[in-house]
Amino acid sequence: MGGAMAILSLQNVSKSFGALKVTQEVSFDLAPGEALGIIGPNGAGKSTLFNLITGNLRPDQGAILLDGRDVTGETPMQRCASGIGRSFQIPQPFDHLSVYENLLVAARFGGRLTAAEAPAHCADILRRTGLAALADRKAGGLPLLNRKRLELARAMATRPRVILLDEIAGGLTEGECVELVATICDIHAQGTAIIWIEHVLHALTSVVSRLMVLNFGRMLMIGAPDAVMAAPEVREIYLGIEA
Amino acid sequence: MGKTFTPLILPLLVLGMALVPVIGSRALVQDLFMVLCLLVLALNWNMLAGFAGLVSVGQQAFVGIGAYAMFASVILWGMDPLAGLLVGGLVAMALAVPVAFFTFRLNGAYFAIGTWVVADIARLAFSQWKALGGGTGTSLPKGAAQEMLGVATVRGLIGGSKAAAVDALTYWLALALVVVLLLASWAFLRSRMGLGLQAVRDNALAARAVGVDPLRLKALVFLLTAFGTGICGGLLFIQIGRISPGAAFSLLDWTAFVIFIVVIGGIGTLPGPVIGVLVFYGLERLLADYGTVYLIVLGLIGIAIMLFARRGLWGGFVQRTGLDPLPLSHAAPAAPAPTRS
Amino acid sequence: MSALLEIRGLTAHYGDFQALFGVDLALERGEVMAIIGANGAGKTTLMRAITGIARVSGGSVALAGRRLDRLAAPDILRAGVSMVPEGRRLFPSLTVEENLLIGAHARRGSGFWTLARLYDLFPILRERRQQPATALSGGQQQMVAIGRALMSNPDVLLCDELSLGLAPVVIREIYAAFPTIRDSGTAITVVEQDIGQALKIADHVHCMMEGRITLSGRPDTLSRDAIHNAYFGVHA
Amino acid sequence: MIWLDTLVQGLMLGGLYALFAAGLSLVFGIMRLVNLAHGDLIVLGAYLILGIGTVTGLNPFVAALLALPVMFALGWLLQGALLNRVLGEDILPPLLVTFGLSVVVQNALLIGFSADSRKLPVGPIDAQSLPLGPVTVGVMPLLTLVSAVLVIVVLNQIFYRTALGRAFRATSDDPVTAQLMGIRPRSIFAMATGIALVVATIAALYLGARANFDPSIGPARLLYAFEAVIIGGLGSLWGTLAGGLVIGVAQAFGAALNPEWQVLVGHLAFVAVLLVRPRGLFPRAND
Repeated sequence: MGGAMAILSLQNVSKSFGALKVTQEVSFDLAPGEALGIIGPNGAGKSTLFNLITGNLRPDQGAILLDGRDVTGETPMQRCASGIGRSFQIPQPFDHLSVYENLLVAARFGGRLTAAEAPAHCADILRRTGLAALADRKAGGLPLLNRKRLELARAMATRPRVILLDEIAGGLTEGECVELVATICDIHAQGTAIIWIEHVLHALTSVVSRLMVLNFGRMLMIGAPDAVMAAPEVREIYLGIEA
Repeated sequence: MGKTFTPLILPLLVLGMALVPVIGSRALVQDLFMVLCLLVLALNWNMLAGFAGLVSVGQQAFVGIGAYAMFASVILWGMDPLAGLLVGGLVAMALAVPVAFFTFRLNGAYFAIGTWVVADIARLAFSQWKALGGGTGTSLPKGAAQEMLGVATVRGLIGGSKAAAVDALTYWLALALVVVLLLASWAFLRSRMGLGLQAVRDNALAARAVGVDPLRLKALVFLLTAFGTGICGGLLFIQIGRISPGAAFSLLDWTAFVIFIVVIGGIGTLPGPVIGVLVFYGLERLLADYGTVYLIVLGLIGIAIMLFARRGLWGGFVQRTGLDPLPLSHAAPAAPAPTRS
Repeated sequence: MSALLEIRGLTAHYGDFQALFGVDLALERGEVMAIIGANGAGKTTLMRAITGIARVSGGSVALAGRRLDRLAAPDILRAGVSMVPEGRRLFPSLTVEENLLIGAHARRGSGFWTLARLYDLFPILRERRQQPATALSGGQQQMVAIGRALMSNPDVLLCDELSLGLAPVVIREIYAAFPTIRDSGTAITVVEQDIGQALKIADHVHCMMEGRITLSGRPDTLSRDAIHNAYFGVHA
Repeated sequence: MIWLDTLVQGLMLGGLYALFAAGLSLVFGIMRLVNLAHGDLIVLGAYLILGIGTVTGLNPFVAALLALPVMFALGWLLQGALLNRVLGEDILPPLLVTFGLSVVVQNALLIGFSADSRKLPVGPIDAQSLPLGPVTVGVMPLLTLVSAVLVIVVLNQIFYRTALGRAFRATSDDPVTAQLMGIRPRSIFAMATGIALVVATIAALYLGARANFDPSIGPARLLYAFEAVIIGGLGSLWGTLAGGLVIGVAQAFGAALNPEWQVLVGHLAFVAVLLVRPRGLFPRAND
């Protein structure tokens, strides 16, 4: 557990809202540069797990380690500065700031870049995420695909070592999805570790090397995507189709 | 177009304003001094409510504290009133620390009530300061303002009586305060902190996720505006010459008017307070003979703005014309030549 | 003869984002219809558009020939369409019984459903009726949400994601109430991610993807592969 | 014995503050609206009672009965025509609109009735007092406290025992889902503000009968009322009563120490309570 190799490590993390156990004794290690996918039915506690990792929620028990350091008591701001970036399931842009400024905030605060370093860093991300042409547009007016790209780009601008993607492909068309997956592959190729919650399975499985299934807040399975998807209990719980 | 226009017209405007004590009447100087001070308060309140989301109705606390600290510096500690100004600003900022500690516990609208209670506590507490006249207040010692640093120089410059020179000096100080505050606000809002503040205003959840600490930024703005408001309070009461708890901690004069000025001009915009103070001054002149009617009109305008033009006059103008001569935005760096195949 | 609930060319937007693209559906009297699809397929938006919570940007919704799509949510409820919203959305300040009673706020005439009949349908709620609604288990809360929606005696009951976060045994218990509801004269539309459950209870099944209906038919005529493809948009 | 007397006087005063605060508490509990004009509306109510009494020659208690429906209608209209338009995520518009309203009402009263202070002529009852165990209490102050308790009891009954109260609570919990029940939030809000002004009228009766009033006294009374609401716990009516009593007792003890300290000690009690219990004495579980 929490071996020296792991960049992020969850140890027996549990969380309840009243009587509802939304996360139950979840443990896993994420290796540097690894891409892990999370699936599970709605209400399985996937987004709660992200909120626990980012510090928006405090676990009732268990520990969260970043590079072997216990960050369980740290605020979202501190964890961001330590290298955890996230995208939100429902895009949360800074509406009245331009696309570029959205990234600039992230680079200056979470990314801890100086006024001199930040512009080039942001420009590079804008180019990689296909947002360069929209750099000076107000973020509030963007259509969905570009909002999703902005979520991704802004998370990247904080210079994370682990990036959490929450249903970033949801609601996109097939073509848009392919474009976004290419960008995520690019981020992965640069050595950033990824944890990705997604319902669009074919997008997910084209990037991740391990898949975790959550159900009722419990980790049902974790392993190679093919093996996990072939497991009968996963087919039953996830699709409701008795195999 | 706007970008070349603005840097040119502003210095001209300031220069014109600076000449008022030389060519204008004393009454006009005193009038405009009050207008400039209200603008200083408005710029501070706008920063607080419009940019940091801290809707305070207790800023009169810092006006009064600044004024009382200035009086104490002069009367009790024998300092020059100008030095007293600085003391006033510093004391206001120092007292803002416990005030923030208390009021930041209250959320949203109840923050407003909390600041109001604090201001009333300050008023009542300063009423107990017998050395400064207690509940009835006191005056600056005869000659304190006229012997103030710089008065002799001003007199040499523009002639006239000592009292006129005091008016001119306080007027210039107020004008300088306005200019400094405008530039400082602009620089602050374009800085890292300002960018973070605007991010928090748009979406606090996302701001935290990219490493911005909303509480820290808000506390910083609260302290800085307490400093600005405290200095302005000191300056106001050098000119007025007499202090009492009722006058120094007046909700109507130092907060209510200021709120209307900012709302009418455009809350959360830099030029908004300037536009607002012009409208306010115009209305005041127009309705000078009908004191209460004037206040009713002001209240109705405030309500109408919130119902029909929430961004105020300046915000509405920017929205309608697309022109923004004082942009706060950061332009993206020029993109390198596209390399996509 | 037109259907009870008839939806034609329905479109809906969130800002610039189009969530529904010309949806056509018809629900007959006494029928149970299921709409299945993955997250983000537009199922919940469809429910919200029908009930007036989300604004409709094009097309029409009609109940027994009467147009609903320009009405406000409280008026659509009065017209006879009631919803069990996603996540139940019980009122935490109200007890179980009060949650049921609030459903009768705009009760239409004297219909079949009364407190007594609801307690017969879900006996556990009678025992728990004085407790705060949030003190109940997820399944019991779902029963309250269904009961609350029935108390207005609607012609059409829309159920959004009933099985969300519930254990299979609880889901079966809840769906066991459906025949009674149907026999009371209320037509039902369920939105489900639980395909197996949907196939079991529905007379008609529609599959949604990316804001469109991609597959329709009776459960016995649809193959598992066809559903799988419609659900994920890939060829397995 | 002097301390017991002070305590009793404080409780009586607290009753008045609880009356000022009850309407605010109701409105905040249902729609999260902070009404900065509430104090001035109470003063308006006092002038209305005075006006009705002067024109008809009726006793203020009867005149207040006639004023109740007028004030209800005013509240209903105010909410429906004005305040409903500014409710929302942004707290600034309702704050500024009610602030503007406060200035308008105050100065309109000033034009209509001048700055002279008035008092409601309640007759001989004003000077009467009752021996109550070891202390003697004025009839009017006692009546104020009893009325405050009654108002809170009645509001609680409405809130927890009637269909309207159920709709109040449901709308407060979740306005969107409430619409799915056929509830129209805007008319619910209008009803709530109407009731709040009915309570304000009762407060106005005691305000005007116990001491002099003039158009400018609204904001200061409002401040005590807000303190009562906040330290009571937002949205809790019994908490508001408790909050009013705490402020009243603190002010009475302050005044007993030094007449200049009355208000100051009340404020300090407010600060002290919040430092110890940031969410007030009786916070709601789900907020």
